[in-house]
Amino acid sequence: MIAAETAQPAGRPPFEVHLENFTGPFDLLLGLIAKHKLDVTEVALSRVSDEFLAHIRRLDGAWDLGQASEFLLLAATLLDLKAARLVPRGEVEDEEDVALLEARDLLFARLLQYRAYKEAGAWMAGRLAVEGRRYPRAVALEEHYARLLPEVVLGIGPAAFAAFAERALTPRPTPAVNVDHVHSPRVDIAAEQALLIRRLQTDGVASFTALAADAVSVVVVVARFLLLLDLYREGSVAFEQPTPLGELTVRWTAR
Amino acid sequence: MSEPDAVRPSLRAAMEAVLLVVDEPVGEVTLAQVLERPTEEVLATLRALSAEYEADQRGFALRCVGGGWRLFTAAACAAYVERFVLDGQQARLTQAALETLAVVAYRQPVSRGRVTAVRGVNSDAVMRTLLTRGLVEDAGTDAGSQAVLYRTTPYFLERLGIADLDALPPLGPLVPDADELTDESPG
Amino acid sequence: MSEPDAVRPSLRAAMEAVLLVVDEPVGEVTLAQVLERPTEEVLATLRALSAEYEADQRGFALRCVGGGWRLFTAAACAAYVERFVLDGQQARLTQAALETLAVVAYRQPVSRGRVTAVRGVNSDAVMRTLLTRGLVEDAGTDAGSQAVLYRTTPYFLERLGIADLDALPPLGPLVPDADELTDESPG
Repeated sequence: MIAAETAQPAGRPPFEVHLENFTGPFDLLLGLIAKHKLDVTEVALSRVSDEFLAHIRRLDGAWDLGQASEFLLLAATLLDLKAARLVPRGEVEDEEDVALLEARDLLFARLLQYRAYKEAGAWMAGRLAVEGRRYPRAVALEEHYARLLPEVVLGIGPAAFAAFAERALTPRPTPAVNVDHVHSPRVDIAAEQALLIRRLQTDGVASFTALAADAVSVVVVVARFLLLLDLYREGSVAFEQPTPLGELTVRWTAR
Repeated sequence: MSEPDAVRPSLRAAMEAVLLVVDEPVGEVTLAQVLERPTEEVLATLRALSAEYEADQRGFALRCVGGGWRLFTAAACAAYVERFVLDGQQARLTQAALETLAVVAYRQPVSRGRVTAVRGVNSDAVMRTLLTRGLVEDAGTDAGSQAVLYRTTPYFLERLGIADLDALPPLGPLVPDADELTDESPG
Repeated sequence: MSEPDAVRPSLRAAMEAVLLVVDEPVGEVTLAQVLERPTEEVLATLRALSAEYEADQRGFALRCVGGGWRLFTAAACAAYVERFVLDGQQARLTQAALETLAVVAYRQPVSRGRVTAVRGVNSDAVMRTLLTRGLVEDAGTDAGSQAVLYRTTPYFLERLGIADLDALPPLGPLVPDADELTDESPG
């Protein structure tokens, strides 16, 4: 049995398969392989997916896209590993086999690496628990010494000072299973479009790299690219790309 | 004490630990409550400890002042403490102090409790340091909660190199409005 | 300060006095300067003092953490101390946060992309938590990719109770060369 404890939207039962402390696909795999002593090739993916589909049916249409995509991510990672494992060791027939072998090695190497860090994290948790019981002396200076103190040196400018405030005042995220990898942040399309048009009108021509340079996330890069396609369809811009995968130059062609 | 499961500290040890973290004199009655021992026993142990430190010529002394007990540096060591204080290391603020100062600067007037809530760690000692350094001052009490409020001083502006509070850089979009925060304030 | 040379304190006493006023770990070199003694002698005395406190089961402990020496309360006395420093209990770190912290600790300076590659899951929100908690800090940008790099803070060492990064236990022998694996990270 596998289970992803997904962050649960209000009033909707989560999809239950069971691995405590799920934080990512590597974790799931480790749990399966190490804890249940399962060979990946024996993981009954079909059973897991059946359970998931049954779960969705129970919800009668009210299912959550986030949950579904998280499941897909897990299943895909599992499938990846399973496929790699099924390639027999030894005789390598063609390039595809080689690629699969490499994929297998890489996946296992990554798993081993991940496990090492996970163990290091567990060690840290132990230290933090013990050390959390010791409190450092942090007491204001005795009055007569305090008077001797030299002038305060802040050592930072207003900007760095503001960063301290920002760090302290930003609400701490409540601990939750991380589902950032499935929930894309929203992008303000109108603002992105206005920004692209303004830049292209000003500069006339720009590389896509330059246009995407200040994008805060991959999603914004994608959004800008799609917006450029849209502008192309409207005949507002022209593209130049001399070589495949080479630099894409965008030219403003509207008035 | 020697039982494996009973790692219960001695009264003396528990007392030393508490005295290490308090920076305002603490009365023997309070100590007795916290340590769950009779006041007379606590008082006797305090006196014994104080005498022991002195006899052993330790660098610290336990003294009863202003109605309470507190650890002080030994007078004989004053020259070294002064040198350390003047060393320049102390001119800089700790990260905790800078963070606390930043919260006061952007949320003033603000109570210690609120700063502690924002930072997630007790900020009393740090706030006292900021007061001693003249970066923060008393700004009256909150009408509702009667909590003491703090604000930054003109000296703070001078040290940061800005003319007035309006010159503080705006905070990013992730930071909730001050109003939003103070509305839900416990007081 | 009263009688000349009569009451010259011992190195041990002078050290104790200075340690009583530090509010951040202080290095033995700084102490040696302030106390005007050779660093080796200071270090030896620090160690002796630390051992003495422990042997005497004192309520305080002298420890070398986060690049310097500092007085702490003894772990056994935590229950009593906590009644005074009620920080609003330190929230435990999630498994995700611990994993991320481990990757940063062993691979610093490291970009978020690399951490994500190692963990197989996006680590942005977790990294923000670690930044907010002061366990991790900005370490500039990678010359090539322009990705922001992160490293652990001295506070991290202090919280873990270790002197420096060399005190981290070795990673499992099976860990493949990190660079080989993470170079293909999306950045």
